[in-house]
Amino acid sequence: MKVLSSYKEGRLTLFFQGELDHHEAAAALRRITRTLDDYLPRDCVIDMKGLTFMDSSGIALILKIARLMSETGGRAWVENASRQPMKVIDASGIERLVAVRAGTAETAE
Amino acid sequence: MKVLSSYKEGRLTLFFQGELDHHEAAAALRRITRTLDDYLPRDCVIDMKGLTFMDSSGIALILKIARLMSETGGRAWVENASRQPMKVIDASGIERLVAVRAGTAETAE
Amino acid sequence: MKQENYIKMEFPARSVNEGFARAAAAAFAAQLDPTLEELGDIRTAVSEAVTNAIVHAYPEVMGTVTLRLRILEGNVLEIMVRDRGVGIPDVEKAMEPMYSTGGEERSGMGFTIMGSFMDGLRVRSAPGKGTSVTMSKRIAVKAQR
Amino acid sequence: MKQENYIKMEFPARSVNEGFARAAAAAFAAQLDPTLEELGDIRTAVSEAVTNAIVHAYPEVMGTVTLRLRILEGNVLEIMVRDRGVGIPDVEKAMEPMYSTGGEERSGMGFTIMGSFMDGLRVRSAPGKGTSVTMSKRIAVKAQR
Ligand SMILES: Nc1ncnc2c1ncn2[C@@H]1O[C@H](COP(=O)(O)OP(=O)(O)O)[C@@H](O)[C@H]1O
Ligand SMILES: Nc1ncnc2c1ncn2[C@@H]1O[C@H](COP(=O)(O)OP(=O)(O)O)[C@@H](O)[C@H]1O
Repeated sequence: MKVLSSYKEGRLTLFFQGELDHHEAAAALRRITRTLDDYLPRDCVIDMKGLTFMDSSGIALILKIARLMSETGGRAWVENASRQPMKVIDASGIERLVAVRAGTAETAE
Repeated sequence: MKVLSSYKEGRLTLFFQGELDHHEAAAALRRITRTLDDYLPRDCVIDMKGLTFMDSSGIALILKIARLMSETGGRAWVENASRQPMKVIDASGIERLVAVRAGTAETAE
Repeated sequence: MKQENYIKMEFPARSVNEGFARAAAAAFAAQLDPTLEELGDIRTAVSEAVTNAIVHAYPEVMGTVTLRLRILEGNVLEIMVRDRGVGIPDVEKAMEPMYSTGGEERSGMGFTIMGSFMDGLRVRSAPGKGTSVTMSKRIAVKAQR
Repeated sequence: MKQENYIKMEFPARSVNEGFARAAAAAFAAQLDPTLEELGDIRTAVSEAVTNAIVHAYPEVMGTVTLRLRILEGNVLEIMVRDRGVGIPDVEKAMEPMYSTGGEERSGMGFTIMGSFMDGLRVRSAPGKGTSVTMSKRIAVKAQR
């Protein structure tokens, strides 16, 4: 799994690429925490366009990012999840805790 | 594995697609034999552009096609093998028995 | 002479094998001609069950995980993940959504996802002896595509 | 605490499992970060050895094939394919290029290809007891790509 990021006017976008499982999640969280500390963004967009697989370890990661953002008064949300990650998000019911904006990106799967 | 074919002016081209192993070879040979019987071509081109994998079962299949062709006075050769199939062809030394024309197709792998 | 097919795998409970396990499961399931969505469901359920064995079963030692896939009559894929680890004291409670002993890096949604992505889910566990998770999914037979 | 990793698989000697075996081997080998060419070599060698067990080892009964992959020190992948089948009376002869007892659908090039695609190849066989083929390949360590 790779996490690329771009920052513009208070908004940090994290581009998740590849497969997000338990093996990948811990290292990803370390990198993301560092990036959040660097930018202290107001919004954090988790862009899942390039994510080809995610299991419940990804759910834990999303919740953690949302928590880190709310600690500094910011918000996080998910965008562009393709089918398989979206199904995991749906099944886990985290949409009550983190906004999930439907994207049109169905290409990644 | 899929075998598509096209015929034009005495030349039959067989397009190999997918993975060619022992499991696939027997069914492929049946279909190819039928096609050769239908057209009785003068030349038979085995186009490997779409072949993503081949093992020595493919070598046996190529030799068999060459033999069927020579029985009716025709010729067979291989074209457009991408890297992995080409390496198997090289290692098996069948180039003494069947012509192998290097193609530029490196995309299939 | 149609014969049932299966594959049985054994590997150490190391997280690097999570990706291997779901790729191998997908490769085996391919013979049932699943849709991309069905394949995604299978990969997800295998990932959850194998990750649980890796994360929870062996807190002290490096144990092994067994993954068995079988094709049963009626185009049904059965997946069994077994460990010889610490076991689960209260299976019913463990299967509740959001319940986790794994801290912040776990969501407690593993069993919930297995249950919702597969048709059948059965968990058997004995403390000190280990856990086995057996899941099944019927793969729709496609018209000639 | 770097530990050796392995995976051991068992499946029936059915040709439908040839594709599964090489896909699973490739998925396991992925952790060594092989090039596409190295991955192709591994898939090819596994396909040859597994196909041999499926085609030659069990002329009468439906037996099982064991495939074990291990990562050894020095970024070496070891592949072992074992059957409990009829065995090979004369291993040296069997390993000669073009030698085959398999008729027209076999080329007799299986062992030759295994030998040329892998760094090491060892065949042990006892008639009536079975055959094991052990291959190894060092995967080049890449500079950060
Ligand atoms: N193989 C196992 N061995 C021991 N305990 C397990 C195992 N699988 C699950 N558990 C227990 O069940 C709980 C719930 O599992 P699950 O729903 O998958 O959520 P999570 O893995 O995110 O904690 C785990 O936190 C753990 O306490
Ligand atoms: N697992 C095996 N069990 C029994 N015989 C085998 C086995 N593997 C190879 N052989 C014998 O060795 C011969 C040569 O094998 P190989 O070089 O792979 O060529 P091929 O499989 O095309 O015949 C086979 O034809 C067969 O007689």
